[in-house]
Amino acid sequence: MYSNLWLIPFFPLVGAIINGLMGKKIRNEKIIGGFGTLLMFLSFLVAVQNFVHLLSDSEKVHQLVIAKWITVGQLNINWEFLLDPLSAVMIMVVTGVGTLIHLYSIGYMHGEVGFYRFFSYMNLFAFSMLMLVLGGNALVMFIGWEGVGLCSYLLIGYYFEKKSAGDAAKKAFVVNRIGDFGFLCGLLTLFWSLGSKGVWTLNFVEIANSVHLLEAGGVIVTIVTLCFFLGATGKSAQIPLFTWLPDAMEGPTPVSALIHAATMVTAGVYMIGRMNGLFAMAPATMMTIAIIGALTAFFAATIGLAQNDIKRVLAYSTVSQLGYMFLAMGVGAFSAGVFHLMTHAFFKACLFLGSGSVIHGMHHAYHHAHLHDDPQDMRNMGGLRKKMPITFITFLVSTIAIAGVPLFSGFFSKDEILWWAFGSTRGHWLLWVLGAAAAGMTAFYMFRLVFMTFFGEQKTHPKAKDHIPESPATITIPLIVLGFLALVGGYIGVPKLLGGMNRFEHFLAPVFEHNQELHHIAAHGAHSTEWTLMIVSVVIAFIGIFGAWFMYMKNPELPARFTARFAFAYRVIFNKWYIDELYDFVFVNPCKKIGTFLWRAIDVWIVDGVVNGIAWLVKGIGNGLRYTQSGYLYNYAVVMVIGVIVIVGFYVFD
Amino acid sequence: MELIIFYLTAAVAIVSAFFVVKSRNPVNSALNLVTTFICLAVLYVMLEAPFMAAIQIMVYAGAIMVLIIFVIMLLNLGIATKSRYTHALPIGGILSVLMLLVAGYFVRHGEATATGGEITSEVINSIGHTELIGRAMFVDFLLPFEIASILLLVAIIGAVVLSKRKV
Amino acid sequence: MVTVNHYLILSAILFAIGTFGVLTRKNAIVVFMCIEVMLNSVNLTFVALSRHVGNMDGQIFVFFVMTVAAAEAAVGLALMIAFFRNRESVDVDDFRMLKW
Amino acid sequence: MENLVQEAIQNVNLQAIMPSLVLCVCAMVLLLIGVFSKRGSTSHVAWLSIAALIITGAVSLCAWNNPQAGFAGAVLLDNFATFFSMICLIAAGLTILMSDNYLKREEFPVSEYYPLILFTTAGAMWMASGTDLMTIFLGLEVLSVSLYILAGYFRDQVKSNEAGLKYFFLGAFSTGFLLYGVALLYGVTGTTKIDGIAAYMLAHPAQLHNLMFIAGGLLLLVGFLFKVAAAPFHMWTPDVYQGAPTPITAFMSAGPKAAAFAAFIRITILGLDGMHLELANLFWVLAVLTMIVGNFIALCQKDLKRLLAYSSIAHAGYALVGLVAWNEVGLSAILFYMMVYTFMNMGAFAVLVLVGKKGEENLTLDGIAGLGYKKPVLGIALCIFLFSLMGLPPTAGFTGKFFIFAGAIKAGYIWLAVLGILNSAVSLFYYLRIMVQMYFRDPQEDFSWVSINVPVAISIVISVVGVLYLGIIPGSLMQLAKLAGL
Amino acid sequence: MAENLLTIMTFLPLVGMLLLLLIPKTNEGLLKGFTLAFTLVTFVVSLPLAFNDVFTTSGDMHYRQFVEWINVGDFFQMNYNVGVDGISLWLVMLTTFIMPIAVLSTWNAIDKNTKGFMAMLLLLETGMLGAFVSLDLFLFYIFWELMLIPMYFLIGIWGGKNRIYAAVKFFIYTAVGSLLMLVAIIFLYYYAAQSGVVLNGFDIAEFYKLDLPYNAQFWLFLAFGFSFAIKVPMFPLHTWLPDAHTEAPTAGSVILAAVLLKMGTYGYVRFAMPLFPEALPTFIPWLSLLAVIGIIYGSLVAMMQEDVKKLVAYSSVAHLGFVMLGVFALNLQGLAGGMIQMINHGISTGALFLIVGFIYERRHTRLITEFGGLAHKMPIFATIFMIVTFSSIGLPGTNGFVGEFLALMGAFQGGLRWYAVFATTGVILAAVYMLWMYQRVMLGKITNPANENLKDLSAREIILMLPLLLFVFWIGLYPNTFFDKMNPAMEKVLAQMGAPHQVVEIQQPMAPAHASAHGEHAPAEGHH
Repeated sequence: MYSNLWLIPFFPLVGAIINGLMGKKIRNEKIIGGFGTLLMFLSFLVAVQNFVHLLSDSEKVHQLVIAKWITVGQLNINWEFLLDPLSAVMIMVVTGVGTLIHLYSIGYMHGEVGFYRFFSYMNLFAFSMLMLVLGGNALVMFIGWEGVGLCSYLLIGYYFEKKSAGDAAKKAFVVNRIGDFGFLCGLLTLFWSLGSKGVWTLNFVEIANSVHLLEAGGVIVTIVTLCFFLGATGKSAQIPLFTWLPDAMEGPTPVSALIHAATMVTAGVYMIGRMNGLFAMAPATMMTIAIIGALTAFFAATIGLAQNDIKRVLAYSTVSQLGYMFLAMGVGAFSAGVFHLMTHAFFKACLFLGSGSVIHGMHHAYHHAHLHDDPQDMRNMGGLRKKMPITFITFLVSTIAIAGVPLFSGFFSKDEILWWAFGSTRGHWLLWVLGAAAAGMTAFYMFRLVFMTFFGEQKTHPKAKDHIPESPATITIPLIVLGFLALVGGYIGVPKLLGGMNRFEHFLAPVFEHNQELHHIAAHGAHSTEWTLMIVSVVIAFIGIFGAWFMYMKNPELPARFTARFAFAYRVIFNKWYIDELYDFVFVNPCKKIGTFLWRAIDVWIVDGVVNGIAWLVKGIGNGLRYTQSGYLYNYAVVMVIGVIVIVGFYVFD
Repeated sequence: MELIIFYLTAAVAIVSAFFVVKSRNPVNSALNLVTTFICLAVLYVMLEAPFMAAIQIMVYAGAIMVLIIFVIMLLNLGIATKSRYTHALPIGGILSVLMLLVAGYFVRHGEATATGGEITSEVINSIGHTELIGRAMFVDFLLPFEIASILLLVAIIGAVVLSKRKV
Repeated sequence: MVTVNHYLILSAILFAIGTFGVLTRKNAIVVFMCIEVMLNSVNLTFVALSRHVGNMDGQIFVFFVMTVAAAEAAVGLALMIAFFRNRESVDVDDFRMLKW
Repeated sequence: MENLVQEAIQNVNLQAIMPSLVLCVCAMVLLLIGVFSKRGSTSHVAWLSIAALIITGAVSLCAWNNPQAGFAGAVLLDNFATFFSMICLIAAGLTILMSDNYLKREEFPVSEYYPLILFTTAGAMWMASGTDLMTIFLGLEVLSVSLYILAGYFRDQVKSNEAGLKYFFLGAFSTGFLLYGVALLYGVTGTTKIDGIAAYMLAHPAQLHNLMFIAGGLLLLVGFLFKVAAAPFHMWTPDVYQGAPTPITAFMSAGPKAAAFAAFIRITILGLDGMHLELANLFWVLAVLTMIVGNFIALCQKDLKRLLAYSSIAHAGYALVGLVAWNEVGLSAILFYMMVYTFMNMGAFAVLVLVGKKGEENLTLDGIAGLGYKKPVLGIALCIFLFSLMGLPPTAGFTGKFFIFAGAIKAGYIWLAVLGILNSAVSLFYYLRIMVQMYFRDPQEDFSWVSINVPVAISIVISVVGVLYLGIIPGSLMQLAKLAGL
Repeated sequence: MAENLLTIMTFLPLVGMLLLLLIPKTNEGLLKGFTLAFTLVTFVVSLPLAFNDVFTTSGDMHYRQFVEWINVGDFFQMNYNVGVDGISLWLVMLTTFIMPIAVLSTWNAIDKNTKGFMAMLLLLETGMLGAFVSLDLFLFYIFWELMLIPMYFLIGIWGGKNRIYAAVKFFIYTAVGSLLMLVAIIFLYYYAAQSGVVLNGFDIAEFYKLDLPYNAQFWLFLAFGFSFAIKVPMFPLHTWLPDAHTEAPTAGSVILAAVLLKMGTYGYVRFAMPLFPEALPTFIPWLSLLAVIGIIYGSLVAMMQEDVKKLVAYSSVAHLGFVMLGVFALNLQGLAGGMIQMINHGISTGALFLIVGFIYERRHTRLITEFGGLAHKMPIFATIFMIVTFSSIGLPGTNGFVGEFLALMGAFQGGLRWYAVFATTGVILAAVYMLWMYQRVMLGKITNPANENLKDLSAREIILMLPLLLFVFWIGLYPNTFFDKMNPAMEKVLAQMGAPHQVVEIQQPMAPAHASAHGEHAPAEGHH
């Protein structure tokens, strides 16, 4: 009955192939875009059908084997899918948000040279992402895992004539590869370690059923989980591998929305959720995850404070939000993490698309005025709320959501995470502090963004300022839908405290239940604490908002003074803590140097040197011997006589 | 008595042989060589091999030496004007001395063990050296003898082909 | 009493002298003569040993050595003449077109 | 007196010398023909001598598997002798084939040339079949003297004179040592017959330590080491090979060398078996030395004839390896290798004969640049020969080397095999250089003077066929070599 | 089974070469067409092998043909003894498959002496096929050396500027190794003969049965291993490869990469390791170390190359490092990974060399700096190049991944865990150098005016790339086609190597907690 599961990834794949091969011939944007979107929508329908079915179904875990893939000895890997609440949620998000963004792209990418290329890639991405979330075993997941990496490479490098785009794409892929390296190591170690216990498998269900064979908290488990986590950090842009995500904004905005906000970057979180059984057994790893998450959330937020590029701000906020999710995972709040994943998908997608619409408008204006200012620089915006009202409204809603203002989706998820960070057996008040601080800063920079973009007087170049239109329907409709979701999306997971029954958590329970007892809230029913924390976080959020208002609305000259005052700190965060420079210095350049050295010194100089040296030596000896052949008769005779004397003498005198 | 003769002849042979090497004028060398040959002939006689002695004189002192001197004259090689020795003089000396040592050593410490063949002085005196030679030559060593003839034929051809003025 | 070793030593000496000549003299003809000396020393050995052993083989060998000597003399001298015609010399130093 | 004649007559066994007899008779007849035919025309003599060789070949094959002894143990015509005789005959045949036009080109068409080659071959056959040192010695002398003449045959070319003279002097010199050795052996054993010597040593094992015996044996071998051009008695080889007329060089490198090896093997294996260990070690050293000298010096040669001269030294080294093994595999290997070497080396020289101008100043590495393009067929042929000389499959050179090293390894001389192998690796360098010149460089000249004439073509074809046949299906000849082993 | 199928297949190209010699030099079209036809026919002749299911069930040698060849009684004897099993099968197929492509690729590339070139290609094919099918060490050696000659001429005559050096270097390197192997072969033979085993010529099957003392195995493995290591090539014996590859004409590079290098790895699998199992424990750590060094070293050096072809050449070093690592893992996964990776490398790197050839034919340079922004002018080319690049990087779904993954998996299970970890970094580096190269060649703006009017791929060029791309995905998505036929043979050879017995039956999962979790196991054979 779930046997049509394979259709979900299949549709986008078809779209990718057909658009990829035919697109150039078709050339008609309506058809291409429409086709791509349609296929996404189809797979969304299938997803919905399966999802609904799952809701009513008592049995929550379903596998579907399509075909054998690799069969070698103990290794037997199938093309198989796994549908359970977790993947169900994911496919909903991916297909749903995906469809919207495809729709959006039709308008946004209008008139681009490689329009068909774009949609082909987008479909391909959807396919990979769905393989990732539906994959029934680690290897199928890995296909998706690398597939999305590939697609992000392709899409970031979409404007490949721009060097920066090419670099960003390469960086994204390579950094992801570093993560994949971890993933692969983890995978292999897991396979071997389980195998040595008699279970040769990579199937998630079987893994979940047999993790108990491994020693809880043992070295193996820790190593395996750490490796996987390294993979996660790569994919989900956590410390230390987060540097690629901001650069990834080189790609078209829909890409940023879909890949670098809603779906792909959350793959890490999903993967940890998928293997929660394993992770649950490795406290050390859990702690690491939590700490990394919290730190990422915090640092990314600080960087976000100082960026002027509208998309970069969002990028860092994404990193920061992902930090939250990992924090959640780390403290065992798996469902909370996934919950935030979902809500974040909504509001962050909306934010990106909104920014996209803004950029679209700005670009249009500049184009109209034949100017070449940067359409993404917030310092050139301002007062756009009148020009593009829909964009403004939806954008505002999402901002409020992300800022964690009560009754908006972001509030529920984020608050639950913070509460777990504080109260869980694995939690710690420090984690909460970091998280809360990040939340405050988020509120600050998000509203800074809003104020700088939509409020105040318009700082756009006079020639262009009057030509900024509201975006077309294809763009606004998705905005509205997502804005709406950002508003209400939280209500499926209202915590008990607020009289909700947290349906979301119950829904996901089958996936997490048998690890949940490992992590439960220590202070059971300590409602007072929970209340206080909630209030405090809300207050912090409002402080952030107020700060933003105070600095960017009340007296706009303040930021300049501020930066002048704390010039150093500002420079540091403005330059993202010089992380890129650091990596270049520590890894990239040395690698190049070593490479050159190995080539010039070892290969050419030593190895070839030895080889040619031998040849040269032989020739030298030959040349030396050659001159014994002097041509003088008597020399020859002499040599002969010497020979005779030596030979005869040797045997006669011994 | 016998010993004295031996030593005398030996001395002369060695000295003349040495002068073959030493003397400046090829002709002198040739004449010294003749002397050596004659000394050897004497020794053959002492070894009860008169026939050998005879052909030693004829073939060597006669034929070969005449040929050599003839050639010397033909090419009228005078007294060597510049050094008559090659650069190998010192090493040549050393080597020949070494060789002498080696040879001397194995002659002293080895011994010619095969003895007691049927050809004793008596036999020789009774039958006569020449006949003995003849027997051996034509009964046991017929083939080598024939080959020798071929060899001489070849030599003749060679001499003709190589030195006849007009072919 | 003259033993076979006397003869052997003598021939060894002659052999050495001959070799010395071959190694040291420039004039090709002299060199050839020195080779003759060597051959003669060998002949002496043969005859002496033949008497010592007591069969005729050694002396027969001497015959053939003489034949060979004669043949070589003819050929060798012919070669020298041919060379002399081209180079007006029979110094072994001049046999030096071919080297290395 | 009467009984002596009887005795003499019953010693005679003409079958034992029939091949050489036929050959000599033919040679003399040809001599007369040459004398009475007008000067400058030699082709008919050439073809007749080919015929003579074929007849001789047929005759000597009659002796296969029916050994003929005779002349009071002076000669034994067994398979061993026959095999080597065949090698010499083939060598002589190929030589004559490549000679005719050559003589004309070098403007010295004198027909005595061919009888001399025949006599040389006869001498070689006596060396191969002789069981008495006297026979072997005289055979050797016939061979050498004729070769002195042939080497210096172009009396108007100084190069040729010099080659002849050098060969003559050093040859005579080494003869001195050889004779001295014979004399000493005679002194110790009282005989010059190989089996006699062996028998005596078997009867008096103590004499194995008799210095005179040891010295005699070694001096005797020196004579042969000289002939096979083993270091340090190789010095004459390059000069003589370079100076002598090219066909003669080819001939010397194959036929006489084979004959020398024949006598060498007979004497060492049969006569001096008592000194087995000492000699094996000696040959071990000499083999390595020879290979090194040959290959290493060949690396820096420009003149092709000289280069091939050094390579032939190296190959003598490989053959010696077979002798070191001192087992039947090794010995048969030498037989096989000599046959193989005859084909590949003669072939290579045949190509050179074609490519050379008068005086052969152009036979240098640079001289044949681009030959492969201008004369593709010759190029391919030369390549085949070179690959064979390198010892690469599927050519005879490979099977030959394999056979040789098989012998050595079977006898446990693994390091010798390794050294040999490394040496042939070195040899790759200079053989490849020739090919580099032929194919990888652009032609400097058009090689218009190269006219492929029938006899040489035949010799090349025969060589190619031989090389490939013995390379791909060597079994039959290997069998024969096995049977021909002592 | 067709008794002499292999013989026909092996010598068909040789026949072709001989016939080729009859065709006049001037008629280039005919020459090319003729060669192409012969290679294609050879491919067709070899097809029955691929479709024969006997390989799925038995790991023995099939299509055996045995003819007594050289018999010198107690001296030695060799036989013409050929056959294929699951291991050599795919290498044979790869060879026959790649040859027509190689021929097609040279259509316009060869300017001088086409006849010779084609002849050499055909001769080469015979050599390669023979080496893969021969079961007699001596026969193998003959073919092994036979490959040397044509490749030497291919590089030396039709190569680039520095061709002579490269050709001679290639020749000497390989010859030295193989000569030592020759000594080892002979020694092995007589050693066996003396130990009283009844040998059947140099039949490896008989040699497998030997139980040599450790010492002998040690030295023999050293000799064999050395010569194969040169061919693979393993660090530090690899330096001939970049030169040879860079100088060789496209077809030469393709064949060199696709097949000749496999000779080395194949040699390990078929000869060195099964013949001398007791020596393995001693050598494997060191060889694996070299393999890993090769992976990292090759990648790092490749990263810094300015010449595209050199870069690809060095990437080969890295790829073959994976192969060797997998093989040395001594278990089924590892070996399977190694084997499939051989084929992958043949396909991907072969394709890469073709690609380099394409741009070289157009611009007559291979310097990366000369290019840039080609994607604008040559979109099809860009796409194909992209796919091949990712298959070479080992992206899941392409062939490269299957190979690397299995090799690493094998190494992880074997004693080579730590080697494997380091080897895995190669996955990262591969991405770095390949993508960097791709970016510098294809992406960005067109800076060099010479690239302004480049033509996109011609039909011929596309056609000859398509089969390769097909296999890139086939192996990536359904490698079982190949594993099914490989497995039995691999088990056999592993047993011979003395590897612990391999669990072959598929592991049933543990008793499921979710009873009906497997209810849906019904394999819905969908679109695959």
